[in-house]
Amino acid sequence: MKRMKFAQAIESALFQAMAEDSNVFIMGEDVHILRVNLYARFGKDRVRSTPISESGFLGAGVTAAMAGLRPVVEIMLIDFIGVAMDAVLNAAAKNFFFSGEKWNVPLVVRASCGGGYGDGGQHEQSLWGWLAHIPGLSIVVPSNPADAGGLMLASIYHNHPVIYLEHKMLADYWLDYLGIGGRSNVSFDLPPDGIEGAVPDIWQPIPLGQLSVLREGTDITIVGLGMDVHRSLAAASDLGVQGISAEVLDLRSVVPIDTSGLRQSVEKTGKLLVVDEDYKMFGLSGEVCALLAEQGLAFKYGRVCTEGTIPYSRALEDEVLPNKKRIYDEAISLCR
Amino acid sequence: MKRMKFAQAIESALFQAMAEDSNVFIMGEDVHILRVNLYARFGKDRVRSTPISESGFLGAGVTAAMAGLRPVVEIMLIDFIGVAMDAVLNAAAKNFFFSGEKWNVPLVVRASCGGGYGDGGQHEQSLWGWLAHIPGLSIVVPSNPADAGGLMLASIYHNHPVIYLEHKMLADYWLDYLGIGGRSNVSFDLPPDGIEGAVPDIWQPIPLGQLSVLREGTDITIVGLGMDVHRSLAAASDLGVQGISAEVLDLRSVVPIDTSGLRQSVEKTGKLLVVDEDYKMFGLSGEVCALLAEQGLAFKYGRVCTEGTIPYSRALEDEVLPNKKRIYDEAISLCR
Amino acid sequence: MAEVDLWLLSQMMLRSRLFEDAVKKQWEEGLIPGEMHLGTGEEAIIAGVICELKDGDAVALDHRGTSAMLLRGVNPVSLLLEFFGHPEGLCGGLGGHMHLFSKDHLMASSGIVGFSGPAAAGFALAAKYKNTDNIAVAFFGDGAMNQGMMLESMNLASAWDLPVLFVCKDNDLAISTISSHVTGGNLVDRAKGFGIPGQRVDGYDVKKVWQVSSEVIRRMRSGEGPYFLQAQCVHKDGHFLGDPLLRFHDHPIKEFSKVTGPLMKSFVHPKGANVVNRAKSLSEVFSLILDSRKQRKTKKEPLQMYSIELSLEEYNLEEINSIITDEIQEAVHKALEINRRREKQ
Amino acid sequence: MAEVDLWLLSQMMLRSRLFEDAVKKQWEEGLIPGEMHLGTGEEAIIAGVICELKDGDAVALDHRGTSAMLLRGVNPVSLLLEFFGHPEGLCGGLGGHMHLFSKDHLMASSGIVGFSGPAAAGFALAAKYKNTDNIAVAFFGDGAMNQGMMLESMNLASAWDLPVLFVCKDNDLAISTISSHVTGGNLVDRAKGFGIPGQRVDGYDVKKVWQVSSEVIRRMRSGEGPYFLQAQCVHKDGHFLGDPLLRFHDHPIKEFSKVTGPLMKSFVHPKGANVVNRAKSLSEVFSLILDSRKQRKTKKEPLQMYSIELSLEEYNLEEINSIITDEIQEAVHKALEINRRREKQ
Ligand SMILES: Cc1ncc(C[n+]2csc(CCOP(=O)(O)OP(=O)(O)O)c2C)c(N)n1
Ligand SMILES: Cc1ncc(C[n+]2csc(CCOP(=O)(O)OP(=O)(O)O)c2C)c(N)n1
Ligand SMILES: [Mg+2]
Ligand SMILES: [Mg+2]
Repeated sequence: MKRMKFAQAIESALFQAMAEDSNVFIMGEDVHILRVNLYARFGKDRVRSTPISESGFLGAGVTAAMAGLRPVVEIMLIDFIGVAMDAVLNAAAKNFFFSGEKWNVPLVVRASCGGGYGDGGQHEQSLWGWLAHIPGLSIVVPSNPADAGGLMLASIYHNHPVIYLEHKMLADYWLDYLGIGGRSNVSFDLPPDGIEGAVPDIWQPIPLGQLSVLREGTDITIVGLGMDVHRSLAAASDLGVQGISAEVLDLRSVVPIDTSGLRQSVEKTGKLLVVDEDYKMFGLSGEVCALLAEQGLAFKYGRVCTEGTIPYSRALEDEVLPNKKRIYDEAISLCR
Repeated sequence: MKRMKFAQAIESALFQAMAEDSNVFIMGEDVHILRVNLYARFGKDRVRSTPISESGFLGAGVTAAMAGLRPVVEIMLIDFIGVAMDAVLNAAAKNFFFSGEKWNVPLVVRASCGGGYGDGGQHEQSLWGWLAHIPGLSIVVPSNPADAGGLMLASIYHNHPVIYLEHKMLADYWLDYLGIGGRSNVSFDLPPDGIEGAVPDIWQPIPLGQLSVLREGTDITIVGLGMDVHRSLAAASDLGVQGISAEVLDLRSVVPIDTSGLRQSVEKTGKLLVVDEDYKMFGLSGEVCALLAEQGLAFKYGRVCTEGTIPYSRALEDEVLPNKKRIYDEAISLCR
Repeated sequence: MAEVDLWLLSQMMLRSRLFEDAVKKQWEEGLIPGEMHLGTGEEAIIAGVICELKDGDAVALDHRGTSAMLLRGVNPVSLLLEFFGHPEGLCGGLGGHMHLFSKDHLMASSGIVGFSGPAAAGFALAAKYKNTDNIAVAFFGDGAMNQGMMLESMNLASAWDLPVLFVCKDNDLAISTISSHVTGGNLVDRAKGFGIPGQRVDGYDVKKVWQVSSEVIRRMRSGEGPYFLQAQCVHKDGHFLGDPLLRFHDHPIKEFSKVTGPLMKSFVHPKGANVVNRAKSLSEVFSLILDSRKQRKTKKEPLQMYSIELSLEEYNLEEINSIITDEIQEAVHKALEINRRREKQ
Repeated sequence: MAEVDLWLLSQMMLRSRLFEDAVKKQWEEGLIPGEMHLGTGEEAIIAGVICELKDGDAVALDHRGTSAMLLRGVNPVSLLLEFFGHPEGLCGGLGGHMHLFSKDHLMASSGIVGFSGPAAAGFALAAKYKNTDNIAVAFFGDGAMNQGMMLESMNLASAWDLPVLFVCKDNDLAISTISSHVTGGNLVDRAKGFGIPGQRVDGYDVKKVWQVSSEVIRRMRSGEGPYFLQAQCVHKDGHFLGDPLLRFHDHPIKEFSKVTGPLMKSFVHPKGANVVNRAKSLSEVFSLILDSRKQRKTKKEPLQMYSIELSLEEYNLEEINSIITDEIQEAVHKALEINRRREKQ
């Protein structure tokens, strides 16, 4: 066991996969700099920098995957997926089905996501629950280095398209590029276990669709992924002080979603609080409720999500994104 | 009161709005033919045919609206919105907010939606719950001629972006173009009250966000929009034979969503069945459940939605889309 | 340089035409649901290009892919069964005629206009990545030349020297929109603006299409980048079967009477544009309808162009025609047979 | 033809530079969150174009819009307050520096590369619809020329004869990607491929930019369609403040030591590409870093180009400079003052 930073773990898993399988390659804007270590090692055919033509190169990624490669296509920020959405919605997600379930599309779309550093509404979206609506995609959102590496490996070797999102508050280089810019007078409150942690010596794929229990509890189930689990853990420890025992679940993937893991916890606690940095309505937070409700489970339900377009102002942003206080308050009100 | 076909009602409301306000204009592919009557009356500056450049002309529609016009931009099938998604996600939905809530975007995006006629997975999607996830948009889906006209008028005069979806099984010309092609040996089972009905002599806007109760009942609430309400009504009448009194609600708009109308009905019946031709997961069906659950309401919940990518085969398609039998069965199982 | 094999090309065109005519018949019988976009009229383009492909080459298609699928070797029975939505169809009845896929042939379709550009670029990228001399072809229409992803893919192919043959089948029509009215500049220049050499070619003339294709494909196999071909054609069966524009010609009284009432009411309505503008609109619509007929009546018929030349040669043209006719008929019978069995169940 | 007003243009450029320098200072102080893309180095392009605009003209911007906003007349205090995220900022603190909007000036931004094309097309369409002689300007970078919606908007503007001036501020760099390495053909030809006339112009030379702009804008006002301007420039402050490439020059030891460890480990790792390929990759990265410095050290300085000419004239250059300096300083003080008040609360 060694320790790694979050982004370092992703890179290390990519290292391993690219060394193992020559069909794995990376394509995206500025990857000669963003992935400079991989670039130095594997050269420019396997770490291919692109023009700002997301619908072109993501579309090309779909058929490159169908032709036997395993592309990891980078969309710098998931907010930019709008320009390439057709390739996701109508090609990546559907081609396996259209082919009579005969032709795989082993494509990974890697993008950064999330906010909390002041870039505003077009650069800090999460969108995982939105993408999850499209049948045919898997959506992965790790919350710590060990998961980040293991899930990346699993995504690469998955035979169907996976959207892999790395949160910008967890990946040091993103936060440095976009939020800090090398300044020493700008700092953020970051979750120590999210930004760095123990990782295995050799990466093993972590199967998609298995949640992990980050904290056991009996009174209320708090579930989320990415940065939200850290916000939830912080709230849970405050709740503990009040004598409320909160269980915190990390979904790790939005699709496939671990319904039985969720059910197990909510059956115990009888209360479900979904924390979701993606937009509140018509997304993950509602789906989790429905998945359990349609199984006939009765439980109290609440959610803390991103409320509308994300404001640029740091103060407003911190209110609109899920935060410890909102999670705590909502949990208290559910436990009353 | 006169009677009109579904699409005729939309056209008639557009007639009225275009005559009332010279800032209203239409832009989209083939509108000189698709809207030939409006084209003949208002000429080509107000009924403007475009190249197949959805991201270009929908993006242009956003700023044309900001410059004081009221564009009705047509995306032929909502499935094609993928290529123009950035204009929806990052411009139309956000510009009012970004401007400090000072600059309106009175844009209507009109598109056909829905399936049941055999075009397959890239041409029969509904996507309303998907689009609804994006804060800043309204989503309208009428189920009959009177609503179609009144909601179109309201959409045009709304000061923020509205996505207006007309179901292809309700709009005769779409079904003829895409499903029938002038053949006399191809026919469909169409809801008489959906495809034709009484309409007012002069159109009045129908406020967005008000559901309508299509059938009163006490045992179970069935809710949907577009074609789904007709499927639900058919199931409700069969349920009636079994002594189950189903209330059928037509949401009419996905956003704004009439939570209090929903609540009123579910408080009475204690059972909620969402029927949704859009994809099941992470969409409308989950959100309706969550909206009521987060208010502390306890109810039994089920849903009948589109299960995965829509197959081309007519037989498979009819199974995958919501249908009377699946609605009936699910209602029976909820009422047991 | 290789010699043109007019016999082969003519056979290919004929197979395509006869097969699509058979598809049309089944569609008219009501056995095929949804839209059906035939390639009747563009056979010379498809045959002239496809003829030069070899194992490992890839083809990306749009909504009008039947002909290319057939000529590249996809089994006609499995195509027909797919159109019927039968589980034994090419795509198990899941795809349908706008979403035809054959992994064995590296052929992929999309019903979204413009996607064949990025799709071909991806196939070509894979070929290059694997150091093969394979190429990829993108077939698409004039309308697709205004779709952003198509343009992006041209830039990609150019910047990365990808072996993509961009084939624009130019009927100057996108459904009912005359493409040249909504397209700035000309298409060969447009390709050049992305650094892609290209040319116009007479898309009715299979020999010419073949000549250009074989030459540029040969060069691509030895490492050259993309090429752009703009080949004129018509679609004899209109945009899709049952094309409303063409219906006016087939059933003029019925179709015109459906529209003239509302149209005339609009035209004379007191509120609206001025009369000159209205008259302009109306006359445009009517001339569009009238012109649409030209598609059918065109004298340029790719299948006839070399018939005299061929009839002078030693082979028996009629015999070959009848062999192909039989083959297609047999495929139709077989597909119908299999389909009937399911319906009985 | 109008005479160039070098005084006016120089003042505009100076205002822009001084304002952006002030913004930079506040960013360095940590008062401005997120990214900050300055236009230092491209003032001649912005000033030369903006100077010709009149009431009712519209401007569409990308992520680098501060300079255009200021020069078009947006209040510098409200800009600064917006950057601080203050409720009294231009957009109430909701938009931020990549999402600047001013309804009064018909100016709209997007942080999505390429959107200024469709945005300008829509503004121009509205101007045409209303029968005014107004025009719309799209400002964007070389990188945006590969984004589909930009290309689509060029076709739209061309096919519909919209009065759009497409201004490509070409620094041949998109973040850290050399645009000419990923762009096929040349950009003026690309515009021509859409039927849009255009030219390259020296973007350091405000007089030349103004001359072309004033001429083509005049023609557009009298009904001509779009025009394409490719104007070279550098970004003196890099892609954004704190640009990692430039940081290597500012703090070479700190920054290089951060990367060299992992980089060298990768380079010598047994599995991977062959050594020649690896060396190529490494040398490219290093030369990119080295070249990035040129942005700062370039001798071409738009603000200096006409200083001699101006100093010969009757006005007092220094006096005017100090007036502008004072104005900017006052704006900064005021904004800081207002901001401080909020923080106290
Ligand atoms: C992105 C997108 N927009 C619109 C459509 C609807 N549509 C289908 S075919 C077509 C016309 C295509 O014209 P062209 O590319 O010239 O091909 P042709 O049909 O003439 O062969 C259109 C607009 C679509 N399928 N995809
Ligand atoms: C669609 C999209 N892709 C990627 C980005 C990330 N991005 C922001 S600026 C930029 C480079 C833009 O280059 P250019 O257009 O030349 O403008 P410059 O920054 O040089 O002024 C990129 C890739 C984005 N904002 N939008
Ligand atoms: Mg065409
Ligand atoms: Mg640039």
